Amino acid sequence: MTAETTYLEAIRQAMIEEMDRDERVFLIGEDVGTYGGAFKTSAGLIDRFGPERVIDTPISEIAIIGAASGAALMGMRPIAEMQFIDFITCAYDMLVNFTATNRYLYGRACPIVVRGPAGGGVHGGPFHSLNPEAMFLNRPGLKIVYPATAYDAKGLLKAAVRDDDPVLFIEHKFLYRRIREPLPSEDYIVPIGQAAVRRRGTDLTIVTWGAMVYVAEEAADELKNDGVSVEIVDLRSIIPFDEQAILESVAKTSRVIVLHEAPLTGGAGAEFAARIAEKAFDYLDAPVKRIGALDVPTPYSPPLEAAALPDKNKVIAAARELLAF
Amino acid sequence: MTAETTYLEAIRQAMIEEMDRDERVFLIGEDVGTYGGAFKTSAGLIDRFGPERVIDTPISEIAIIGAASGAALMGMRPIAEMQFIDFITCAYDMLVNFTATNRYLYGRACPIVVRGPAGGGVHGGPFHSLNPEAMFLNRPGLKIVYPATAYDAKGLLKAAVRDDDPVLFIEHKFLYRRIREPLPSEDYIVPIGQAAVRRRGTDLTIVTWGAMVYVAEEAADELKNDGVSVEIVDLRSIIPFDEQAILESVAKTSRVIVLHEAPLTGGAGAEFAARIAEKAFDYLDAPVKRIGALDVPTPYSPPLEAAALPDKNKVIAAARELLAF
Amino acid sequence: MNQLPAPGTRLPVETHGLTREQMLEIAYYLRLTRSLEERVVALFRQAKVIGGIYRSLGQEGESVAAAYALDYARGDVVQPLIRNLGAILVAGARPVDVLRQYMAKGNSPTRGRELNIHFGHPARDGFIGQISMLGDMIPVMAGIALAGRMQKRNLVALAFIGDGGSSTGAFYEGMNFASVQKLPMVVVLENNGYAYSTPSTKQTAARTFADKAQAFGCHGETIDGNDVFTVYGTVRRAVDRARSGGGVSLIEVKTFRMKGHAEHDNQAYVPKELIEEWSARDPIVRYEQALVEMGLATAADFDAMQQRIRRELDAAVDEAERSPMPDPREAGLGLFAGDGYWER
Amino acid sequence: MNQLPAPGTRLPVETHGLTREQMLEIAYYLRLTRSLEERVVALFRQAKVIGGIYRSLGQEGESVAAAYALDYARGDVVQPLIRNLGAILVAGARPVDVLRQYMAKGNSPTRGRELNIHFGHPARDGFIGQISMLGDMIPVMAGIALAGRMQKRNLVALAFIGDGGSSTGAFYEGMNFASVQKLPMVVVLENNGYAYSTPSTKQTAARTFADKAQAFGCHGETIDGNDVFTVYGTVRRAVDRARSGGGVSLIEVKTFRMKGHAEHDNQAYVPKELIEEWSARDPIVRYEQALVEMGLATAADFDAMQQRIRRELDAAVDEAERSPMPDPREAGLGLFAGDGYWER
Ligand SMILES: Cc1ncc(C[n+]2csc(CCOP(=O)(O)OP(=O)(O)O)c2C)c(N)n1
Ligand SMILES: Cc1ncc(C[n+]2csc(CCOP(=O)(O)OP(=O)(O)O)c2C)c(N)n1
Ligand SMILES: [Mg+2]
Ligand SMILES: [Mg+2]
Repeated sequence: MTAETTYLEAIRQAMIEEMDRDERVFLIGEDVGTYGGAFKTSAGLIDRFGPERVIDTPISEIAIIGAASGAALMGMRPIAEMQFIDFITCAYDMLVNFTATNRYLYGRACPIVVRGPAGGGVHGGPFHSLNPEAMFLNRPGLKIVYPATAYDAKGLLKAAVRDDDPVLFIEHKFLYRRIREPLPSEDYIVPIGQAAVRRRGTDLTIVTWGAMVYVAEEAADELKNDGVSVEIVDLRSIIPFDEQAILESVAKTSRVIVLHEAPLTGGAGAEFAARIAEKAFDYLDAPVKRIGALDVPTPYSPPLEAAALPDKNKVIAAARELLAF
Repeated sequence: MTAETTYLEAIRQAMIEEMDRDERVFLIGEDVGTYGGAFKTSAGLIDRFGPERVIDTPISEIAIIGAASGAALMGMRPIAEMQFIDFITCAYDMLVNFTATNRYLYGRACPIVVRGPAGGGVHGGPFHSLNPEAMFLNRPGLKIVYPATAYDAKGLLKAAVRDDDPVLFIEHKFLYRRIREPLPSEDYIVPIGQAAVRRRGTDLTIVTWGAMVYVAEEAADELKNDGVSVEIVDLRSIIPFDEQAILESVAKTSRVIVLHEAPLTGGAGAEFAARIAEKAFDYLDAPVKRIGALDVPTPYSPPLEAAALPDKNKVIAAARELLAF
Repeated sequence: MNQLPAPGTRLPVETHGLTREQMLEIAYYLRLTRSLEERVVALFRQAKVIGGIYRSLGQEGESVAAAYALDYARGDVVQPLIRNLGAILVAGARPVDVLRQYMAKGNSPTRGRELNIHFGHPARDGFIGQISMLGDMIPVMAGIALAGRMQKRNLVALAFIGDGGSSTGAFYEGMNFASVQKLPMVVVLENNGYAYSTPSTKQTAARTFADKAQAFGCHGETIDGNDVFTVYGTVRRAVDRARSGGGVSLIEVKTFRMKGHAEHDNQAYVPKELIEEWSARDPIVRYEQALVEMGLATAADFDAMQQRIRRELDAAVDEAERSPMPDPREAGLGLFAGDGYWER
Repeated sequence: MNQLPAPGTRLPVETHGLTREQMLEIAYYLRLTRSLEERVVALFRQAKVIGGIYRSLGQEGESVAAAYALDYARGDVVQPLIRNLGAILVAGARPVDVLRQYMAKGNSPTRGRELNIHFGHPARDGFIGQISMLGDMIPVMAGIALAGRMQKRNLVALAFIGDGGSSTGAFYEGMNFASVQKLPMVVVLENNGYAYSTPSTKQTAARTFADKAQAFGCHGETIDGNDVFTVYGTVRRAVDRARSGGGVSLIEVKTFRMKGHAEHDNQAYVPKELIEEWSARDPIVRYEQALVEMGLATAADFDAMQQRIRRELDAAVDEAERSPMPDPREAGLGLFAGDGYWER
């Protein structure tokens, strides 16, 4: 095991190790080179790998995603950074129409990783707090992962780089320097598509991912005091997602909350809730409850942001409602 | 009542009447002027209103949506056409980040209508068959309507033009010249946010919209022969949607299929299914069943496209499954 | 590219028809901008500002001078970037509102929903703040100019864009559309040497940023952005041209970002010599010197001006600090018309 | 802008080092392109083509000549638009595959999933078809050029873009990035007068489309797109420049779309005179005349060539018609690696 490693450092290590392992891997984005990235996620990479493999670009998200995709078709393994994941909206067309369709339409592999900081809770305001997963859910061809721990951040990023299809790797900026854990010193990956049960329980399942795993944990701790045993399923992968892990948990607990940080309506939670409601119909003792942010752009001022985003209390309230059902 | 009017002509009339009524209304897009639009939806408008109010643009979707939005802030009422709705992806950033956030963030009204041909079934291939509604569901601030009839097309477009917020008006190109009906000769609108019950029934509800209304009708006709009474709820508005109409129907039938043309996973149907499963839990005698396209870009070749999109038989099979539950 | 004057060079001053009163007003806005920013920094250090701060130090000249070339009474509209605090002050923004924005207060113009100088209504305020996605405001400003023309208001839209922001597709589409339509629009491209850590040379291989005008068939020129008179005169000519149907102008102002991208950035990547070189070209110092040399103002006048600004800002800070934070129960309101939130 | 020759003008022919064999090969591809397209039209009229058809009539010259300037053995890659059938034939696409694509057959290169000439793999085929979103291929081609450089393959990427497509943000970002990176890339901008119904004058106010090069700091020039030799020579020089580290070129070829946007469009919006004027400049007629005048070929040679093409296309049409439609049970396969669909 290595020393305590932050979520951010885990991402940095994954990039370094993958670039060491495979010379087809390179990093491209705004300020990723000389500056080492707006969050210093790629600090030191340009010194190690040179400006040919750590490419500072103009402010041109379409060009970043397009060029990464073109290079991937030629056999490279690009990692494209969005300075904030919000800016992937500027290259939305390229990513959903070009990158994501290469295999299905043309039989071409286009293995790029798009990564960048997402999520709220840091008063970044409406354009630096996005949880982007749902925007891509209905446009097939892109894998989507959203790690909640340093271990998963490293393992999923390595898996994403090695994956033969394009992967959107979503990093929660709130977690960057707030969580840390010792990581294995040997090479490992976390397979895309596998959930992790963070906590075993019998009364209620919370299906969640990203920073909301910690909100679920807080809620579970408090519910434990009431004698409620909560199971937390951290999806980790949004596409493909681990339907089996979800259904197994629900079969056991019969009550489920789907929790995410993005706005409620049209969030990825709708997909999971709909699946559970259909496939676990016979197991459910209460309706599937969804918790998401208010249906608004993430407001900037702390009291508004706090009110807009899900928190422990909303989860506890929903849990009590379900348990009383 | 006027003569039999096609869905396409209904849209054209709505634009003409709104431009007659309100000089703040104008049309902007590619080939909408001299040519009258790729589908001739705006035929004759430039002669009637001049090139100042029917603006042919360069191939620049970002500029079209951006300029329309800027004009709207100044009190105008722009209608922005996408030659195919697929190309709204090119202006995704502008629409979700700028246009849609004006009111919530800044208290500014930005009343634009974005409209264009959507949907499959015409062998248009992966980039001319999109059903875009789900892409916008998790980015608050945009209203979304998707008419299934000529009456609704005209009435909803007029409502959209008069609405004080931005509206994405989705037209199904398969319906353009295939359906027609006499329309009222007097001015009317169809209020945004209200569903229409297309067929009353007691055994099963199909919640759907757009061209899928006709697939639902076909299935319902056939199921009738088996003595099954199907209720069809045409949502018409996706955001805001008529939750009450859905729940009322489900309360009556206790069995529900949510049917849409877009791919299943992450489709707008997930939202409706999740709501029903939560709010109508006690009424449901069977799981909420969703039907959507296969999770792939719409393939071009007729046998593949037919296999990918929902059809009558898939609906009938799902209905039988639910009824046997 | 126009040659920049060597530091210390004396140029004959062309005052572009500005009256003494106007010149002093410009001086006031220059100092107001710098002083207000210093207040924001102070509040930031006291942890009273939420989020980052993005300095315009060394760029106040072009911000103020360009915005001063508009006629707000006629309906002209200016669109600032994050560093164009000076521009919105000229357009009429109140320091207290700027401070409330930075402090995320409930009675800030965006009621705590958006950051810093991202606020304003083009038709009501004469300015409109950007959204964060760089480049997006160029098409929007084209639309504002278009509406002005349709409404026969004969207004001019003035947009700022950075050397970095000019690499976006949105910038290009907006400029191209505006030029085809010959819209009354002026775009000031602030070449301040860097976009975050990225030097202009990595932003584009174009000879100058003004050369981008060739792609649009609009007017283009490069000027010294730290010379207030030159900026005012050049933008004013462009505004007049725009107003009289002459179409779009792209004006590259050469200036320098004297601080890091944001407060946390020590700009280690910027060569020391560059900073020293540009320090000697401070636009406010230069401008005030020119006024003194022309006999239009004395050091005492500027002192008095600074006193006035200090008093104004004391009051503004006080008012901003006393302003309430937003009510969390309102977080879900005002997305669409009809709930009355914005009418309250 | 370069002056186009008046119809009928005799110019001294510069053959840019092409051998007689090569010149005849070009002649072959020109006729093959036109003839194959005529077959597609015939099949379309028999309702055997699914979807629209987009003619390159009158533009075959630039398509073929530009693509002929590449070295496919070295790994060069060409990216056609919908009207650059000639380019992919030069790169090695087989007529039967083109026909299968148009007929949506199950054994077409995209197995019926995508339309017309939207196919090809850059590393395997030397060409890559576009997606429909105009402009998007420019950044993609920049990435292909970038990969080539990283892999030390010394290849050149040749992209086509339309006068209409050049108004997209994607075009701009890709060109700018490629120019900053000095990538080995050549872009042929086909100014064929119209984008659908929109004349080039409404597309941009730039003096010429080649002027857009100034925004990128890359090489730019405007040439007669209906003169095969000029196109070949100019693109060849650009390719050589790109290969030897000279960076990006933007070459505007002036040509004309002799048919409507697609088969259903009678292009009523195009002045008759324009069509007549350009008819007299048919690139194939001009090229063949030049060969005859230089004594490199006779009418009989072209007749024989046409016979050969007819036989080849008879066989190709036959094979395409006999090809099966896709199996609907496979519609859900091959989205991600791992299900073996594309390995079958
Ligand atoms: C489309 C987009 N991509 C990336 C960013 C992140 N970002 C914010 S400011 C900035 C640098 C801007 O540089 P420039 O335009 O030169 O303005 P300056 O900061 O120098 O005033 C970047 C990359 C953004 N805001 N928008
Ligand atoms: C981004 C985008 N917007 C709109 C369209 C619809 N469209 C298809 S072809 C075309 C005209 C293209 O004109 P040009 O680029 O000049 O090529 P040409 O047809 O003249 O060869 C348009 C508007 C598109 N394909 N992509
Ligand atoms: Mg800058
Ligand atoms: Mg064209």
